[in-house]
Amino acid sequence: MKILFFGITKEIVGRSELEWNGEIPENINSLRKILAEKYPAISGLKSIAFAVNERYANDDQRLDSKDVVAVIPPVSGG
Amino acid sequence: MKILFFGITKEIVGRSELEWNGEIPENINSLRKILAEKYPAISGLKSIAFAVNERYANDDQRLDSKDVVAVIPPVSGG
Amino acid sequence: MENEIRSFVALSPEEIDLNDCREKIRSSENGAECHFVGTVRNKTGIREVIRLEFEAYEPMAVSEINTLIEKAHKLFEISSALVHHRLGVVNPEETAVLIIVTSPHRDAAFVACRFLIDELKKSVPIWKKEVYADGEVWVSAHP
Amino acid sequence: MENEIRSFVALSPEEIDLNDCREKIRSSENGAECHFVGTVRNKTGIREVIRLEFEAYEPMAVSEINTLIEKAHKLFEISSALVHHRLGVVNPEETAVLIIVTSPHRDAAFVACRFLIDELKKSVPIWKKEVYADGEVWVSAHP
Repeated sequence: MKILFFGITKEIVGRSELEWNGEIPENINSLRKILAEKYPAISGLKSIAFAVNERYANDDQRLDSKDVVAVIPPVSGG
Repeated sequence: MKILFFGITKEIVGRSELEWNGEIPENINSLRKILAEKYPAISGLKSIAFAVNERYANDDQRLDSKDVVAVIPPVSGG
Repeated sequence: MENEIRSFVALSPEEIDLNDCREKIRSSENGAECHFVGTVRNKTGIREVIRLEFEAYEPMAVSEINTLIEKAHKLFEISSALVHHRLGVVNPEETAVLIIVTSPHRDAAFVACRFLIDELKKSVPIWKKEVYADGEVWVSAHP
Repeated sequence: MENEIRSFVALSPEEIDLNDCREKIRSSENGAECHFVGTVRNKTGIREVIRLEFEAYEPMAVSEINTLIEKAHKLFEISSALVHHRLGVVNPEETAVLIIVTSPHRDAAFVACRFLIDELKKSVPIWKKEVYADGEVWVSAHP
């Protein structure tokens, strides 16, 4: 599983992507908790959304080792 | 008093302006009736508005020999 | 003065260039611009339009447009407005009218731009004749 | 096919030229065009903005924008839509985003253009960092 970081989360994590070598979290919600623990600054953000394979994903979406997951801090285009 | 014609009324009347040499009509409504009589095709239009000295005028606006009156068929700019 | 509006109104037979018009009213303080461009269609219903011919009661049209811009400025938080309308012959695909509104807020820019084109069509003394291969019509003149 | 929409979506570091963009989606069948231009302000509140930096999750941003255009096409009677967003450094007074919608009807053009910019700001994965003389902020990141 690959995880991509953008915007402020890229700065918090210190990299734009990482290869997830550990056990695959059960779903997005599990990943959300793991990331919050590992990078506490993420919890200070207004919100975090996730995309799996370039589509927005709900918290209960299950994860697979082949997935590309994107961590999406509050968008601010325009 | 000078009368200006635009758009389809210019074509109906056959000129873009005329100097009114007769008695000055009491108000816009009187002028409206005189024009309708003289140029029956004007009555076939959807509506006619009038401007006096470049501002829209109501039917009861009184007229003066120094006024410039414009006959305004339905506008269609844009 | 913060509450003044920059505005530009023109009626002219020359083609309208959008980039040139934007330069006339731009400033670095405004984040939002809304434009309306009315272009000449090549058809009305099934009739092929060869050209349009616009006529205006010029001094009154300019003062009516200025009045509309003042109203828009009172109603909405806008910084500048431009209204440029063609006169004379306008060919299909050419711009007949351009409206630009700038504002710090996109809501005001959209609403004011819409207001200006809607009101222009209702009340500004400008007339359009559509010319077809087989005739011509003063638009909206008859019931 | 009459019901197809012509569309053009771009994310790019190059400056956006409005006239060039209009050419990409114009046709002679549409009377109404609405544009939204988001430009970079030189101030946020009282802080002077030196530049913006935009970042996007590019493939997803493009597909989200295309989804929005499809929605707009279902909801409103529009003929074409263009969304062009800058990436990387954008300086004050430059265009950060341009949206163009064409339609036979001005109502649809305005409403769809408004829909596209509103939804883009809500959901498309693009991020903006404001850089000041004395610091920088990822816009909207914190409560």
